[in-house]
Amino acid sequence: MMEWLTPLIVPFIVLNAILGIVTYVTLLERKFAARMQSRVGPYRVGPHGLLQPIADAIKLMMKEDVVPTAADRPVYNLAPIVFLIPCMLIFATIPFAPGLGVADLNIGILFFLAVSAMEIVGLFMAGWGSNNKYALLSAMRAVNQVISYDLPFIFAALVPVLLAGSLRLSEIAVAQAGLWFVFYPVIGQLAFVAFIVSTVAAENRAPFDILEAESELVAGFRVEYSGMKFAIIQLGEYAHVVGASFLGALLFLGAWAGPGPEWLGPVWFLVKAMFVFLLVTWVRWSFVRIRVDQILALSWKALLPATLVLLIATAVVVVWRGTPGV
Amino acid sequence: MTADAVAFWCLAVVLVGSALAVVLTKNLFHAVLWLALALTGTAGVFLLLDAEFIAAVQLLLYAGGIVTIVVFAIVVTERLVGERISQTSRRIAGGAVVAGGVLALILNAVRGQVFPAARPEMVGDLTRTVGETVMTRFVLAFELLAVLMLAALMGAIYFARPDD
Amino acid sequence: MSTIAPSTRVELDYTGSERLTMNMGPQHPSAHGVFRAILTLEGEQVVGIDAVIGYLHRCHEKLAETLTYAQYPSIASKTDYVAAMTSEFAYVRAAAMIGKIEVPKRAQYLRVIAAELQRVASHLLWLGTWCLDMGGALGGGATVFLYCIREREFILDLFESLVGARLLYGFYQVGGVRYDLPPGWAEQCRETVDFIDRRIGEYERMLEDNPFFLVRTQGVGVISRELAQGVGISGPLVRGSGVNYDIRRTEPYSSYEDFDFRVPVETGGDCYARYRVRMVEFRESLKIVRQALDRLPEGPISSRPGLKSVAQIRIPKGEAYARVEGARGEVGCYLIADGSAKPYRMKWRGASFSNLAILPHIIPGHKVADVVAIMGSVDPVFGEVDR
Amino acid sequence: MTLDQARTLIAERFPGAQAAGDSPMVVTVPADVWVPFARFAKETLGCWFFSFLTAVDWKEEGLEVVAKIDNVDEKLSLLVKTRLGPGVSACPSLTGVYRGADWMERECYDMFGIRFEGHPDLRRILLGDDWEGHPLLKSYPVDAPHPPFR
Repeated sequence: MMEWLTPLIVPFIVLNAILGIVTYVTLLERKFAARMQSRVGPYRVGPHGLLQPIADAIKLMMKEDVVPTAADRPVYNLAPIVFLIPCMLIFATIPFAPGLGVADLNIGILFFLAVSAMEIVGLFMAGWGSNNKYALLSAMRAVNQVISYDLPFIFAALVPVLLAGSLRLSEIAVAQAGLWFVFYPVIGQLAFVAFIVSTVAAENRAPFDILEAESELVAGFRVEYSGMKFAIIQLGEYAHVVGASFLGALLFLGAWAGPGPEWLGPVWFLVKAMFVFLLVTWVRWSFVRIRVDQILALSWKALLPATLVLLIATAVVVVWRGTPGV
Repeated sequence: MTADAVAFWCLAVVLVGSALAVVLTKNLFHAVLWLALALTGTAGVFLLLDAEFIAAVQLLLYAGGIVTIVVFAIVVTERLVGERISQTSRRIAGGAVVAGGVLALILNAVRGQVFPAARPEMVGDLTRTVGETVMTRFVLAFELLAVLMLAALMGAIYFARPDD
Repeated sequence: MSTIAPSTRVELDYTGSERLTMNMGPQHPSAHGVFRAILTLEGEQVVGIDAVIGYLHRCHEKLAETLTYAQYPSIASKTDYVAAMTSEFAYVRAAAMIGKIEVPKRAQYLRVIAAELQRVASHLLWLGTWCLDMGGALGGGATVFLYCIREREFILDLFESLVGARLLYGFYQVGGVRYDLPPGWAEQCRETVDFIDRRIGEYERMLEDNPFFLVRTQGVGVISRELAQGVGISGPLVRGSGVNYDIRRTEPYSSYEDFDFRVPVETGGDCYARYRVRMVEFRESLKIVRQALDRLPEGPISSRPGLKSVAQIRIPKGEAYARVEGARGEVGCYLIADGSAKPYRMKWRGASFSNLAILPHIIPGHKVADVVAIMGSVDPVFGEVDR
Repeated sequence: MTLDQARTLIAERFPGAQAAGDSPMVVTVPADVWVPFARFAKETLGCWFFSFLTAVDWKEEGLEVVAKIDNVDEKLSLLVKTRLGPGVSACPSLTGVYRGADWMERECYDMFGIRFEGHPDLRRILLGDDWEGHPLLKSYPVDAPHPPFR
């Protein structure tokens, strides 16, 4: 009986935990940004504004759902869901502690990358379905950017894979028991920086948020969305960022490794993921947005060759030092 | 019926349905979305066959990459909003001949094959095996493919470049 | 407000596929008011722009014909509501020139202090919103914006204790100013000036050490010297294009000849050059305020001491054109008086109106993202454009 | 270039023009030399800065077009005026000489109904296309509501 239920219960728990984390990550970001800007941030709803995300969610649920008359209705309505599914699926392969995860695939990281590449379909559906020129332009930018930054993202993420000698995320985590990959001489730091940069870009966060670009394209591909559909898109975006933060913590910061008893592992993992998230947030709130052509140039002319060279260098080091870990 | 079979038939319906939709939809953009669904369904079939690596690559390259490029091509080349593009071909006869030929070919290949009753168990790490085979036994073909891709890329750049 | 005219679109020579016409505005996050730019796009590239203005038109010029010389200055500030002091200044100067009214020295100094503080406040808002345009309301731009607004508040506090209002002042009146400094104001002003001076350095480091900021501004929206001279742009725009034109220097008014300050001139002509000009102007304005506070003479604050209002003032027949260097350039008022209590004709020369006319000349050829950067660097205030 | 030199030059080239005052120097020219004078002011007197262009409605005496141009470097400031005459509402356009005259003339057309001949794109700029009348004319009633608010 229980064996049959486990494949249902574990994803249920993980999904809800992720939803909770993602909701509260918005509060974290807002508080963090507020501090950067000498503000207080949300403060009125609940003690220290702790209930703000819940209030936001309720507000968005109560809002009128507007569908533009000229919209491509089925596409417009489906887009938020198509956008959300990959953003949630990426958590499937992440092991939150030894043996605690939905599915520890032996191609874990590849699955992560493949699923997050699917996000673009939902994004494009939103951009097209809205029948709005801002949205369409934003979707076109999205294609440019996602294609450009998926490659450096993959190459940067492959460095720990090479070092660990496995695509399975749990094995990569275990391989860092001795030395977190971020501390791996030279290669680790460079790969981490490249990973952060391409995460910021692949997640469309400022200064690479040309999709949203509210000063040019108002709100980009989600300009026509309101109420719950808007909330779902927003949720998907934050989920993706949080997912990438977990991946970063797993690939470079030793996942659940940390002092204290073993059951503290998931907590350590969360703390590290939040550290990566705040790093991304810090970048977001400090830079002005750069232009489309400059973003593409940065990817194709700097980041892609750099990560490629880094990957080859890692391969050489791994071969020179003999068979990698595990 | 096992769970595998249920999943297979569900996927099959989705696959065939979406594949038909790709060619029957009048709206080009919708056709691409059906194509994305079809390709994702294919990835599902691979997953059922325990070929996780192929499934992931299918998603990464086809459902993610190729669909994006197709959509992009549509957006760049066609009138954007509200236009319906004719998708019917006037050369139905020729199409039927080609389709029939391909069908015959496939049927011919399938005919006479003996399918095992049960799927053999997976042995070892498939991903690792694929990697090793590609890098040893099929390294020449692999590299040739890479060269071909490079040539295609250069050709694309040549054609896309604005006339100076 | 007008429909698209194909003839004004500046077409670029290109051979390509289809063009997209995109409306930026009338309500748009980076319009700085209500402005509609009809962009013709070729992909991300802007190939044509038609600027549509007039959404905020209140026909100030007709309004002035129906109001007396004492009434109008208090709504003159509504033309350029971001730098309200300077538009009042231009009007009262024009009226005083026709009436040959001598303004007491103390009033002249007070006028200078208010005008320069207003310039700093206006530039602070410009810097904040410009970064907001480029950096996004959910990004680094918002950080700069909030810092700038914080500093601007201090200046508005000063104005509040001086006039009682924070946005539209009515501080200037024909023949003088309306209020003298309240006790303790000078010290508070000095503190504010020092504080802002320090902050300006902080922003300079924050922005100029940021490569993203540099790539977004350098070489973008270049106005050549020739173009700048032809279109009639003024203020930081024309000074960013290598033209040394500052009315405070070429035609000193209100005792500006007493003060020691530098007129910054940059030769780049791009957004960055305009940014640099304004950053130097911050410092120079603060310098002028310090000097004016130090040398503030005693005496009456109006040409009619003892009289609280000069509503009774009658301006003889005549005409005059008075201009002041506002935050955005030459703010001028052309006034024709017919001897009655109200002007016969009044013309506002809004700096933003002429400055905005540069857009169709420089925007084509840039990317969509550059449009907002260039718009922001022009710093239009639509109250002044539409009047 | 001093003011006197400028005055002499103007008197030589344009006998019909009257120059008075010095800051700004008010030059009244006949309407037929409006554009030649502007070109002369720009090229010979060096007045490159086009400050503004507007008009004044002198009721039965007709409209007067006023333009302010400056030679910033030599502090020469010209206020150029021309009377169009009663009932006349056409004036040559300065856009060929000063690019900045484009919007100014459009505004002037909008407010006074003066047709600037030779303007590349003369249409309303501040008011809506469907606006009736030209508000800055003295004959335009201030109190009566106008369509579409009648």
